Amino acid sequence: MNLNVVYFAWLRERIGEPSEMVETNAATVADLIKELRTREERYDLAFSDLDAVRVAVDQTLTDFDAPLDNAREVAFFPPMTGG
Amino acid sequence: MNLNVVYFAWLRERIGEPSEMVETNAATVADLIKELRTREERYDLAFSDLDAVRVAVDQTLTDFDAPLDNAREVAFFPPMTGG
Amino acid sequence: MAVLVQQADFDLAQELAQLGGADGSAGAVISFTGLVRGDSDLHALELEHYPAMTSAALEQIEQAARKRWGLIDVRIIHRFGKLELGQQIMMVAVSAPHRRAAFEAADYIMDYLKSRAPFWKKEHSTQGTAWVDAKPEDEDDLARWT
Amino acid sequence: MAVLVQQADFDLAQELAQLGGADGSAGAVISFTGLVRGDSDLHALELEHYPAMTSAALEQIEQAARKRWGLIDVRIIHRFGKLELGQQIMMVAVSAPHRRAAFEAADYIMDYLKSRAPFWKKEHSTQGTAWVDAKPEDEDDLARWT
Repeated sequence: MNLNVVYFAWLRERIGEPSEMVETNAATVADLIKELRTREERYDLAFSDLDAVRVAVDQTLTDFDAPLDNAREVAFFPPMTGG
Repeated sequence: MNLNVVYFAWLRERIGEPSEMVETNAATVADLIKELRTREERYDLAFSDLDAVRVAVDQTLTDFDAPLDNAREVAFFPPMTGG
Repeated sequence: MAVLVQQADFDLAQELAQLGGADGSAGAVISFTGLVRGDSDLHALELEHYPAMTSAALEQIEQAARKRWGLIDVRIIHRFGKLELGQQIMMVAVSAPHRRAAFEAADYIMDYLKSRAPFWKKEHSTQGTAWVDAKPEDEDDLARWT
Repeated sequence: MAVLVQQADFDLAQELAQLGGADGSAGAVISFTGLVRGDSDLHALELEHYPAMTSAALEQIEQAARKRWGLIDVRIIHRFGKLELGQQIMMVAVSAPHRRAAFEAADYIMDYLKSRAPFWKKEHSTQGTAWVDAKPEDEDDLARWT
């Protein structure tokens, strides 16, 4: 499956890209993170503290257990600071 | 002592005057109310339910036990409904 | 800082423009406006007040809130007289460094205006006129702050 | 009802003028404005957001508040981009029949905007730049509404 993976705030800065297409067979968000961390050190570093990472699948906030079937976009970001 | 006694809202309407000078020796607000009630039926009626009456002495909210020495103005009114 | 008691209408935008804190000291500004709301047959609200006492009562409420929450600025305007459906009755505007202080202070000021500012409301409706009764909850609201 | 996500500034007075409820249905109108506050050396705030998600997230918060408190109208504007000291970051305006509903709804919307709207703030100061961390209290604030 081809996923659009997007990053915001310091995750974007650490990974060095605002978004990228990822070819993956990951079943869940957690699997996808595992896969990304094996890629390069900048990914490993960005995802080293998962307590500080939030995820949205297809623009809906969810958790790391969320399945990725039919997903088109996965976004990673720190806790939001709106308002 | 000469007191300016003022009335607001339905107390003003029942008594029929917005204010009046009262010559009295009442020691407390409660004494003053007792005195007023003996005057005429409209006073007796206006003060028949003291739970519904509030008092300010010299523009400061107080209670019926408040002394009147050196007081210049006593105001009677229902619970306030500002805002 | 300003407390105004007046018959005339006010311009909320103008009041907010005059509120202190726009220099970077305030992170939060809240305004509350009370309007004449039309239940059933109501067409106007008449506000009576105690002129000799009103401003001092409002200032006391304002000072207490300012001190308790470290507010940057407060503006209160309360009208009296006969007001038609939809018209502005009063406004409170506060500026504070942080959001929570601004919310609590505005809420506090409204609770105290309700039960400790010497105003009385009379409803004019097709049924005639009737004084608005204070609600038992109004006193409970005050107890939230003690 | 309106939710706007924009880089441009907004005019609070104009937004309030467009808020529904001035026909006598609203008894209470509240506005909250968030401003860039200058702690020590801060001179600007940069807001990043998730364009594909932001409007939907704000609308969800708005709908939930509208339903829960029976609001008459809600307007939310949230800016992004680089904002200087003292500038407006966002606003929420609500109108409701009664005061308590207006206060609670505005408070609720702010709590949710804080932790559930996809914005991230970066402080620009004389010390350089730093992402603003979410506070543990922000999640506690949300728990107030469940």
